Amino acid sequence: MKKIYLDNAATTPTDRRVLEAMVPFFIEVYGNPSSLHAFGQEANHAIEDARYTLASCIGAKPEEIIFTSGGTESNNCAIKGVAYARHEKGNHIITSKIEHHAILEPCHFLEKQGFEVSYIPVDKYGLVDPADVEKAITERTILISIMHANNEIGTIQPIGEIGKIARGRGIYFHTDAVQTLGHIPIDVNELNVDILSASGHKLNGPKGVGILYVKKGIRMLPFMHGGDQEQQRRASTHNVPGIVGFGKAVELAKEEMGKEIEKLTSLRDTLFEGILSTIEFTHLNGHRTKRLPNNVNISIAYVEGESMILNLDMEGIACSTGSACTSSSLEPSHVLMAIGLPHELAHGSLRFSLGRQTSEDDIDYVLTVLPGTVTKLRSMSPLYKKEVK
Amino acid sequence: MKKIYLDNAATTPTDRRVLEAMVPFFIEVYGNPSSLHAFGQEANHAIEDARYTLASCIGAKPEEIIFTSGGTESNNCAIKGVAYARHEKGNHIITSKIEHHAILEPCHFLEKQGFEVSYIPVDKYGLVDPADVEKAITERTILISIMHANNEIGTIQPIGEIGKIARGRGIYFHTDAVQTLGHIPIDVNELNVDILSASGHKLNGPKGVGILYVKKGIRMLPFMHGGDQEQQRRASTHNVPGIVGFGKAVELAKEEMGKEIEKLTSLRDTLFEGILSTIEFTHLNGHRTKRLPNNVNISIAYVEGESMILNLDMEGIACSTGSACTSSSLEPSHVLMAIGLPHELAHGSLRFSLGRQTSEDDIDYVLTVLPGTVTKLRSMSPLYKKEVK
Amino acid sequence: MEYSEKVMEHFRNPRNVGELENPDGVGKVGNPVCGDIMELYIKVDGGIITDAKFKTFGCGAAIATSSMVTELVKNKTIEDALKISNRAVAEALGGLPPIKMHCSVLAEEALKKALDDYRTRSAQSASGKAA
Amino acid sequence: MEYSEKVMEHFRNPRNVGELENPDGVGKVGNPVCGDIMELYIKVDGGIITDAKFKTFGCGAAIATSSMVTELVKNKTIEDALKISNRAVAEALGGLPPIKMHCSVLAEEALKKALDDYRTRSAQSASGKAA
Ligand SMILES: Cc1ncc(COP(=O)(O)O)c(C=O)c1O
Ligand SMILES: Cc1ncc(COP(=O)(O)O)c(C=O)c1O
Repeated sequence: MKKIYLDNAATTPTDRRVLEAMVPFFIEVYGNPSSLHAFGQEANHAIEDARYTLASCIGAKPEEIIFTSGGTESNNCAIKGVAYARHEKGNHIITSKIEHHAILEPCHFLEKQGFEVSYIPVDKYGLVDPADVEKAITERTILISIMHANNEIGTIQPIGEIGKIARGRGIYFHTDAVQTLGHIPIDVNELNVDILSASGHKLNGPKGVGILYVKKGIRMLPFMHGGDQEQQRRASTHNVPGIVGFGKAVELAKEEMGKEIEKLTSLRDTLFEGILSTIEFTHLNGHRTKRLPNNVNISIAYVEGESMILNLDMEGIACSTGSACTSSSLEPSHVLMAIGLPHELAHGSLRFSLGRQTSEDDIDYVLTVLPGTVTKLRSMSPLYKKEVK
Repeated sequence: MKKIYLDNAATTPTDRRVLEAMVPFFIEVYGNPSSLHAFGQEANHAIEDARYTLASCIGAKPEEIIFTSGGTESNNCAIKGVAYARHEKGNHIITSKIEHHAILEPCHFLEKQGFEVSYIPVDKYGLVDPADVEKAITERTILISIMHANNEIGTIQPIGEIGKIARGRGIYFHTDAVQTLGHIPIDVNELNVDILSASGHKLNGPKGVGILYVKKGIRMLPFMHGGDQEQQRRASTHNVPGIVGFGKAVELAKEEMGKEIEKLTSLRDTLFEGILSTIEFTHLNGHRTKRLPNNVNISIAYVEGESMILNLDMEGIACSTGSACTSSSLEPSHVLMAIGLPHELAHGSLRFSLGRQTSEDDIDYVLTVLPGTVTKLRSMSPLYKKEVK
Repeated sequence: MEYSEKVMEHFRNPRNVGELENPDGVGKVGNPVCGDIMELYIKVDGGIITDAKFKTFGCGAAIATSSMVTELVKNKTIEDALKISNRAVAEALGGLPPIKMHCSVLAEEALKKALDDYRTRSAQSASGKAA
Repeated sequence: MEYSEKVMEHFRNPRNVGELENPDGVGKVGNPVCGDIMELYIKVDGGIITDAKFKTFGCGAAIATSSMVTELVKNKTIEDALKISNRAVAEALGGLPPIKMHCSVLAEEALKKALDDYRTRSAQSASGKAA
């Protein structure tokens, strides 16, 4: 059976070139980078090289990059690290209603500890209005965190503008760039961000490694307490192969980004236009152009998402409803609710996220298979019958 | 040049069999285990297999194992997770003076947040007296955390006894087993522990993956907030290759443990007896028998540790002073100070930690090289001259 | 989360999909908020359920439990049908993931409602006859 | 943390290790708590430092800075020797890791002490002669 992976926003295959770069660091250069001996120092060089690659990809200095275990840790570290370091200055945080759970949950945790959080709403395309952020600022605001691009609907936020507002008011500004690093250009200076999170496995790098960019001079407490690694900003033995792999993944992504954006944007548009034109009662979620090149999110009226996914999986097509980590939840996606979808549409949406390996044939195959699946499920649906008859 | 790695307590090479087990999960079975489709479910099976292997190695149930990014995260999660979950019951934590920084630093952080921590002293062998732990218990004690074996001097603590005391008083008991998993037998039931930390890279598994054992019924808050992974106890996309590798490493370690203990104990004794008998003014730190099979920690009077390490490194021998992660610090090891060494001896100690690949030849080589290195450095030492003349 | 083979089999090939022309009882449960809506139709003849059909908007488990409950109920007396619990439905499917047990509850509720509906209708038609 | 080639070279082959038989000045600095102890011996002839030796208990940087400072000081006048700063020692070694800069401070201090000691001694022997 054909197997088509269209869930690259959940995670990507590790590029073979990345894996090849990693292998020696498992079995030859296996030292602890904190050790003084040659085994350690060789490993140390490798992670410093990766740090340099990462930094130069986003316009940062190497010493502004902290390696973490992934996007979730980076986000926890950013939110909690700033909150604890600046709580004498204030206890108010601003974020959006459509952030990833790895931002929302740390915020909920801090709310229980006495912090206050404003969750800025978005418009029907999932866009945050910078003016809303500005209005939410109070005397006690210490941090603004708005994601670069949304993982479910792919909407790209006006980060540069929001960053300008934050900087003007002396408020730290963080962005969750987990979905954008390696996929669209990022320059921390142009975006006016102070802190930025990213994760290796979203750009054909390894799982279990991330970064936090922290602009020089920004005060944060560590999140992971222990040894002196990463200039005492993040403890734990370095995941050397992971860090090396992340470095390689960024190097490749940077090289190939231009072509990739062109290719994926075209495939993306073919896919959603194909769906919208062949299946009635469907619509595209998110913004048509301010959108990740790899993201297609479609609401299909009268059918439920999970049963769509299972049916497509039977045909060899892997995709998702909302984000993978909440796919075991009964609640409809908070992102789809925030853009104003009614419950039944929020329950009936599909995300196809394209990747480096996605071909035109894959898209054609989806466009061939999907209509039949929808018809089958609609024929069972009590909602369809009513509305359409 | 000969290259001899005797720093296995800092980190170990990944076993080739482990790496082989991991490779498919980078490039073939790359799905996100939280995804419903086949790519995800296959990955999910793999991590559940690893969970089963880990659990059965320590006498736990699979659902009692949480995957983390390493020993430091497991320790942070244990200490902070219990503290925040039980702070209404009490604010007092008991630990020892010789814990790893990944325990001590979270404790220091909590002290700033209003918790109280008692640091139990140890005897000259590095042993915690269970009676001291019992005496330190107050009405407000919510957690006791004592490491299974020390990473610097290898002393193995009477965990079972301490656990019994804790259980008798209804206090949660955590042990940092980062240095013991896969090296000496662990049974959470015999040890009476409620929570246990371990890390993959200390037993020829990959870096960047750890576990936290949490006995059923134990209440903790998550440390890493975000998605619903790990029964909502630890967010972030699973590091599938890392988890699979950790499982394989534990499987191998369990198979080979009996032979390994025998071999390493014998090599260990040869090494320290050789040093003590050929170099004057040396002594063994830690307990002679209640000791990790792979740990040799020697104080060499009149010479300083770093210059020893650099000299040995020039001869191809990799070892350490204290723990790797603080080797950039000027403070002498807190562990060596806690066992009562004077400063100059604490500054002049070496740790040789043996591993799966260590041979008799390696030990012979160290015994051949070390005396000359010591003589060279002592000839430069103002301390030696005075004492000896 | 993972479904049993039996769940997947019923999901892939659901039995008794559709509506009955002149049903003797109808049970409608669920709502769009929770993401599951079930409609169950039964035909009763001489105290025996002779046919059952369903329409469902919902996840894999919702479809499979709907399918299973229609199978279980057929050729049962009203009394026996009333005894079909959500556990029985789940067990007949080889179990459900904990997070999906509510689907079996929904299936039980749909069945109970259909049986209630049948009893109300027959009581009405009986009193109608008597009048 | 990593040492420059020059530091490693001086560490591997330290110059001027030892003591001087009848030194004209001795500087002892450091203590076991911080882990570095340095002793610097100088020989002075006609206002010129003609020889220098050291003994050091300490890390790689401590040994390399000791070695370097003895090299720098040789054949210098007392006045020029007083101008040797810790930075000069570190620079001559191609730099030191930030965490090891204190070793160069120690070397400067040892030198200053030895020069002080020389001046005290010569003042004493001068006043001795005068007495
Ligand atoms: C926008 C966003 N933030 C954070 C994360 C969390 O990253 P990770 O799974 O690497 O912890 C993800 C993906 O899971 C994401 O899409
Ligand atoms: C006893 C002990 N605890 C915790 C740790 C931290 O583990 P990791 O480096 O995997 O975070 C280590 C080793 O570094 C250790 O030896």
